[in-house]
Amino acid sequence: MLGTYFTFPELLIWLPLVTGITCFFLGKEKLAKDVALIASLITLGISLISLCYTDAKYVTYNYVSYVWLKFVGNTFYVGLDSTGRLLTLLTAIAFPMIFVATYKTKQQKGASFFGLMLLMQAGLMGVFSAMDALLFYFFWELALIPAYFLCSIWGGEKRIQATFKFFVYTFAGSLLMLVGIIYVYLHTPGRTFEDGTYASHSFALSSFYTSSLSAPDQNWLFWLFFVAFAVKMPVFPFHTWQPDTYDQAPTGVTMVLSGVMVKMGLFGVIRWLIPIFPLATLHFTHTVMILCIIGIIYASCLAIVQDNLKKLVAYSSIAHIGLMCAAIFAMNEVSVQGVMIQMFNHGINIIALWIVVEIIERKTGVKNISLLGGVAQKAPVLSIFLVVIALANIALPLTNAFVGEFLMFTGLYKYNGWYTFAAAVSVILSAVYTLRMIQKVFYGKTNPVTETITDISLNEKLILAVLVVVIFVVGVYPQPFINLTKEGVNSLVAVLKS
Amino acid sequence: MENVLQKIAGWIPLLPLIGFFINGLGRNLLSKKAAGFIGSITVLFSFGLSLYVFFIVNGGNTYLAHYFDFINLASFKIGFDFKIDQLSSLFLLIITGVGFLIHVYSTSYMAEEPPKDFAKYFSYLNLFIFSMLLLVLGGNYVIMFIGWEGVGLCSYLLIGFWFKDTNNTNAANKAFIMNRIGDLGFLLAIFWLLAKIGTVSYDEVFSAVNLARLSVTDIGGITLLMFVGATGKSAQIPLYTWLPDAMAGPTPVSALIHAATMVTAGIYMIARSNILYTMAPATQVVVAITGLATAVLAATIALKQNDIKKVLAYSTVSQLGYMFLGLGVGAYTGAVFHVMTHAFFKALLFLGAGSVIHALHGEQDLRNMGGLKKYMSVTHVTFLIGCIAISGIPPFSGFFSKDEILAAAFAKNPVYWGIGVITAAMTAFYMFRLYAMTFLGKFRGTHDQEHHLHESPPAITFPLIALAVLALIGGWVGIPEVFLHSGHKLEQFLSPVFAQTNTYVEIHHLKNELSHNTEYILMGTSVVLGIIGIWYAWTRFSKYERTDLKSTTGVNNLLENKWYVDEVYDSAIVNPLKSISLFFNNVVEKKIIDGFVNGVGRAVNYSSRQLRWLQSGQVGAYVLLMVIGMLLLFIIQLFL
Amino acid sequence: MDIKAYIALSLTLFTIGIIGVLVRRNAIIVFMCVELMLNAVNLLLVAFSKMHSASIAAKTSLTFASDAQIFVFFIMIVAAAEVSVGLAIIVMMYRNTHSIDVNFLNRLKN
Amino acid sequence: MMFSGVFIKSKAVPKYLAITGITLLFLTNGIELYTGHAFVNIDTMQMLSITGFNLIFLQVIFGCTALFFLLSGRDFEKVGEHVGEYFALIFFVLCGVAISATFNTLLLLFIGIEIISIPLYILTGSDKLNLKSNEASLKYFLMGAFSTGILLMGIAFIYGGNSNASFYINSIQLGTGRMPVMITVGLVLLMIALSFKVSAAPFHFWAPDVYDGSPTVFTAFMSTIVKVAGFFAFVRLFENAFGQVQGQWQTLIIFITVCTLLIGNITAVFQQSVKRMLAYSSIAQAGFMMLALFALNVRAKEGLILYSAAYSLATIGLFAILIKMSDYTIEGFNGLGKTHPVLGFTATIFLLSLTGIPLTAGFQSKFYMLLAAVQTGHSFWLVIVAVLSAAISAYYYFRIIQAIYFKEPSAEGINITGISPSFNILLIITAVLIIALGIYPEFLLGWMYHL
Amino acid sequence: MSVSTLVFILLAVMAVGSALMMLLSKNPVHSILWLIVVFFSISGHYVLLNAQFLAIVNIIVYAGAIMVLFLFVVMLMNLNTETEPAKNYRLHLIGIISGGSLLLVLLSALMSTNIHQPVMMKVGDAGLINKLGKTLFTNYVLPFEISSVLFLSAMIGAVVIAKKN
Repeated sequence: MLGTYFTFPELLIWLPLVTGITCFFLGKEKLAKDVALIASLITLGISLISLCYTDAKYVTYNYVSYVWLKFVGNTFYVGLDSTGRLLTLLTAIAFPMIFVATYKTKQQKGASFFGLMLLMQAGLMGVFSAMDALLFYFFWELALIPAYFLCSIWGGEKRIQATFKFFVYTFAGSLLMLVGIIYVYLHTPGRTFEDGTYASHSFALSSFYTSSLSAPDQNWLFWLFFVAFAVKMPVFPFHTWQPDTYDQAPTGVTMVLSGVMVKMGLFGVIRWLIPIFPLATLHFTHTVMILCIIGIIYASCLAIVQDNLKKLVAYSSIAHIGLMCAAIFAMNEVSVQGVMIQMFNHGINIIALWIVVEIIERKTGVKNISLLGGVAQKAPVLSIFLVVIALANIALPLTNAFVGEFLMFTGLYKYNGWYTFAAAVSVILSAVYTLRMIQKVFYGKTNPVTETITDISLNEKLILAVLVVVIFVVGVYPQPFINLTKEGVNSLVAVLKS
Repeated sequence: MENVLQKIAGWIPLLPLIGFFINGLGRNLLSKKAAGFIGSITVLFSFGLSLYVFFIVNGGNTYLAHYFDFINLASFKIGFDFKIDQLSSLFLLIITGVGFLIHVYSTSYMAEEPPKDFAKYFSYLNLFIFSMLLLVLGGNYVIMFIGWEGVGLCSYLLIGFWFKDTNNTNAANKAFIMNRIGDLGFLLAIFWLLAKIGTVSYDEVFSAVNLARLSVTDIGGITLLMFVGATGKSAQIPLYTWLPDAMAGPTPVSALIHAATMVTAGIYMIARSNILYTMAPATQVVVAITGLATAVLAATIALKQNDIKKVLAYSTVSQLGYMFLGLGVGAYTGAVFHVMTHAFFKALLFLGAGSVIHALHGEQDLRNMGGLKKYMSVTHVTFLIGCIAISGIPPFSGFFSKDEILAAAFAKNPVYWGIGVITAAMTAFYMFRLYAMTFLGKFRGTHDQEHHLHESPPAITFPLIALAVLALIGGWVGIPEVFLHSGHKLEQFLSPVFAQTNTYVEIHHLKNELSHNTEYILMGTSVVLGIIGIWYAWTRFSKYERTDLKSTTGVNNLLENKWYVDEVYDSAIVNPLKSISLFFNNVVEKKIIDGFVNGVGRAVNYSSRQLRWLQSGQVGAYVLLMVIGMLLLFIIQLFL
Repeated sequence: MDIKAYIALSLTLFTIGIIGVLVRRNAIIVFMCVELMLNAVNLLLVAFSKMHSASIAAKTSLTFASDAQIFVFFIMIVAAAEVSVGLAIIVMMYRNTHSIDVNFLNRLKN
Repeated sequence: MMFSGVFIKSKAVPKYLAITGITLLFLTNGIELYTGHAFVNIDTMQMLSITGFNLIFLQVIFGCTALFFLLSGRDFEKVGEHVGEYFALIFFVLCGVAISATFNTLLLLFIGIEIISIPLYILTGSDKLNLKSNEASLKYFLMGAFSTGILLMGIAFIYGGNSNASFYINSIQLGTGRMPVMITVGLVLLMIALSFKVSAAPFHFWAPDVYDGSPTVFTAFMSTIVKVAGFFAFVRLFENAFGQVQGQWQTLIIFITVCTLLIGNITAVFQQSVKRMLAYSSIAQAGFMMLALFALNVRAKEGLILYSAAYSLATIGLFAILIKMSDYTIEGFNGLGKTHPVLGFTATIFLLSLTGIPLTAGFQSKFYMLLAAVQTGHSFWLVIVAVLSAAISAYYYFRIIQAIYFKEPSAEGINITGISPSFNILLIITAVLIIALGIYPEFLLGWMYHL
Repeated sequence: MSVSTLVFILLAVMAVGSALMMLLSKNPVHSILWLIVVFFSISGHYVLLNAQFLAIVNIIVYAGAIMVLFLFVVMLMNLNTETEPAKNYRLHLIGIISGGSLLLVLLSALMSTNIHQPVMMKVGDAGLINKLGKTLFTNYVLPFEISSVLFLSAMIGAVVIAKKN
């Protein structure tokens, strides 16, 4: 049945999509909440099962393609390669976590909230499994639109402007990418569909890889794509939407945005940018890297002086993403491997971090570091979790992030020592701002704001415990994850070798 | 034998980890007694195992235990390995041994804490032991680095143990960040190694093949970066300022982490990679000079401190400087030797100080002490032993190790020796100043303090005695040739570790032997100077009276304010960083980048508002515009 | 007689019409100017038809030539229709505003 | 086929008859499209060309009109009591559309356009007591007549330059190399006149005022169906008559396109009245349709069909909602999502489609246009301008969405009258159509190649 | 310099002149009258081109019907006196300049080329009524029919607009 009627990617996409749409029609919030939770758990189950079928002989389980738009040679072609598998897994993990963590928080029109969330999940799943450029673009936008609505309806007081900026920013970026896609498409070889019809060009990933693009073409197309991805990640000059959005969006959404959505950009670079424009990539590596490194240091510095807890996390996330982007462009086995594993780890860590931040904000009603203090006395468990997560965030050994950053730095060093020196300054800066946060929020004496705060509830404990376990498991024994992504890494590196 | 060793080596760090988990998770359930017991017993067990390992190793067989692949890529492979050899086994003994004593000591010292925090404290302590063991056992630089950062974390947690007080947390942050700076150096060294030879495991790195593949600059760079790491961990210039502040933590912690074990990690690392350093003479010079400078600087500062723990802290820094001097001049054995002895007497001193503080209910200012001799005899005696040991008076342990280093320094460069000896004299002086102000004279504290003065309970005195014994006899494992032929057991024991270096030295004739006479003379001078220092301090401070008139000569201020180093750092690094970050935040981010982004929007709005005026609403105008448009089109088409 | 003369003439008339539309504000006059433009076109068309009939008289029947004149005829039809509607509109406007100044009504702008 | 149109229009009867008429028209046209031969075979002397392309277009037009009648037929009463006449006039327009969609000679082009315009002058001014309406119709009329003059001048020159003296658009002798000056002049004049009809800058000035001034019902009609009809005529003329010398006049098209895109989008940003904003947005969309003219390849033609369908559906739907509302400012939409979920939702779909969000028809049409434009392989920057202006368009479309969902309804609520369940259902149907086209456009385009 | 040329020039001057007068005269009535003169001269041209039918139709339809209609409306609104408010001369200047330059551009483009086709005058039966009639009802029957739609719409429109309510 599996493989003949259904494939993993289809399940991963359709399940959230369908349940998401149904959620809109379930009037009651409670019901929708449970449905969404169950659906996301099933999705998680599926993606976990899919881990067992990575082998080549299960190709029918993992890849499927239907003819869709014949005229333009587009197919509904989805599949799970190693990279996609890892990220779909991340997506699948993220959503149930978020649903459970925000289980207590009530919002009006909850039904549509969960509906949109699931739609977003479907979009993300699609992005990570699309093997067809047009399809990729569809899902790319499908992930964006629900995010826009979620942020603007359930966000903070300045939500509309912030989210709108975010939307227009990303929309413009993706439109440019669309033009780029079209241009590449017109340079692809023709293809005959399963049903015999012939299309003079094709959107399939494979034919994109084999597209005949001259070096000058690649050089400007590169930027059309890169801007779209850079906005999503975000890389240094394109990042200004992020702190405001993270600050204003409802935390559940922020978790998705920072935990999963930013990976869209990195993923895009890995699957769509570098293999399609290898020449341009080599040509612009230094430019991109310098941008990334500026971003790393710049964002870290900003994080040091932030008073708003959420913005602090946002900036730290920018710094981390910058490092990943730089590592991708270092483009040797080690660095890319590091990025793969780090994409997953960063997702886990930042989601955990947001959960803690959300708890703090919910319990105290403030998100300004300067107003908090002494929480550790009132909520020791919470503070322990925060300390662990924060330390994972600054890549302390035996936490997951260490493995990723270690590999990325090593690879980066292979590429260029000086860049590594510059980027590695962030190791110090990250310690500075993280410790500052811990100190200001948890240590010191309690004040009226934090007097009344209570320790966390069971479900929160549960979630955080799970996440912390993941953090340590990956940190102590990362090899399985490395094996999971090895193949993808090798293929990518192979592309650049040739 | 092998797999037994593998199992045992695995259990050594595992036991404290288990202790950590039990104490950490069950801290709400466990009674103080239970927590303390678990904490201590686990360490005791691993001490037993370490002894076992030590004897096996002493039997001459070393072993590399591979547990699992930590990271395994096509281009390189990092195993989770433990290296069991002379060096690591020696450190194992020091760590677990001293560690155990300090655990025992803590059970009584921390007794006032509520059970929750008590258990927390012990869990931290166990975690520290675990990481430290990881550090020394690690079979490659990455595992070492894991332990390396682990101990940093633990010291952070323990310094900030009483986190209600912001000063403590500040000190903790400072410690962690300064360590982090050092760690960065270490990390970069690792990257360098991986990039060049694609391996970090000791055996492979030190194999002749790989050493051949490293150019001079490579080795120089790598060793320097590692040394940066060492300066962070082992509190050398320029990264030493965190250690004195670290005294904010509980005293046993200071004894264990900031005197006996963690701060010697740097020495361990360099001793571990001795061959690299031997092959990088430039770095060696840097190391030696840094060490020496640190020794002098810290000693001078220690002269004027009035906080009992601060004095000890600075003396630690200065002793560490000695060790680095030893490393710098190639006396690796001497350095390790000094690590050992120093672990004994410095731990002793700290614990003694702790006992005093405990007796005085947290009083740390020397000026409010004095005359404790008659109240707490055990502490007094042990403390005295410690002081003599550190001042390098034979036959106490300090003498042998220090002397070995000094001799090697002389062999390398007499100037090193000269400064070293003067420092030694200073050490003797301030240690006995400390001793005198504490135990001699008459009590200067408040009356109810005097009322409660008492000898500490056995849980505290027992470790004191044990350590005192060690401080007394600990040096006898390294009796120099001149006294007793092949009396230097330690050297023989460690020789396999430094074999490569020695052969290298042989080949390149770097070693110039000292004649026995010179050695005698050197020893003599250092001892004499030491005694002079002691005598001067005794005469000056044994009758110390509280005087409120402060001597305000420039030198005095300079020393009392620790050469204003902290202030310099603040104004040179911390504040600039803050201000530039603020600049980024307020100007670059808000004005320039975001300003540009919003500027685009505003531009569209503006042009929209302007374009509207074209729509004047008058037919005539519309037609006119149309005609002009026609005109344009025609011109484009017909004439362009 | 050269075709250029006719082109010049009708273009002149046409432009006069355009200028009239530009400068006059009386709706009726403006409308008349449009009519003038149409007539210029008619004249040109007739001239062209004769031109073609001159050029291809030899080859084929002259029905070609009459195309243009038919066209002119249709133009007149349309013009008539337009006039009826246009005047109706102008009258309506005059009813409401008692003015036929094209710029008098100026509510719709920007 | 045409005559059925003529036939029905002749009796002016109220809504239902009109609807039956339009459905009849729709069906006949559909059947003809399906079977491929007309009911009444009349010799048109090749003055009309009936191809799959034209027929599918007409099918779209009639379909949209039917939907338009169904959605806002009721609102004709609001304008005045001559409901019958209004319908009749709209049928005249449809007749004109049919002609200008199938014309084969310049004469019929001219007549067709006139038949479209003259009733529109009337409809514009049909709200007689409203000065805005008067003004609009006067402006429209004067400028329309003016453009007619230009059109005729163009035709005259084409005729003059055409060495085998005829008005058949496929018989125009363009010569080899550079085309004769008279043809050039004529071509430019034609281009100007048609750009005026489709409200492309810099000949768009009438559009905002007229759309704004005329009764909203008719604005909906002429800003969609009439406009796309104009485009269709435009494309057919320039493809069939001047296709092979495209290179010589592409510069002008690029110029016009860029002006239209920029002016339309940028000016729309600041508008406060939704109605006027939509007027400008229609100009902006025209700019996108101009891309078809720029490319003139298969994709462009498919795109044009798709675009006319997508754009008309969305705009008609939006106007249908707008008509029901009491105040046309954006604030008027505040909280619509809360008070009238169906309206809010469908309006959002329409707006998303206009913005060109994937899985709506709007995206597919824009996508085809871009595809066609890129396929030409030159002046790529034009495409960049297009997408950037599309990004700008998101700016003003989403302002309405924001109003609908993220703003609280004003205290007294939104007074919307005459929302019947059937109306809601129709709106939903429209939205579904849009989504369907967005997911599988080839369902529509397939018909092009049916004949 | 044949006589026809002479006539042509005469008529041309007359047409242009009266057109200008139409444009310049303040009083609407006068300009209407001037326009009629223009039409007459154009009809003269038609005659010269041997298109008698059009000449006649021109007189009848334009000068006869349409202009009278205009005149009637003007009278009805009794605008015969000066009603136009003070004009904006700058706008006029711009208008005239742009219009003139348009003319110049076109002329320069057209005259520069070497189209020297003669226009057949006073001969050819294309313009004769019987020819036209035939063509109209054979080839052009369809447009003819359609034009009826046009008229119908115009009629209905006029009614809709003009009807009082």
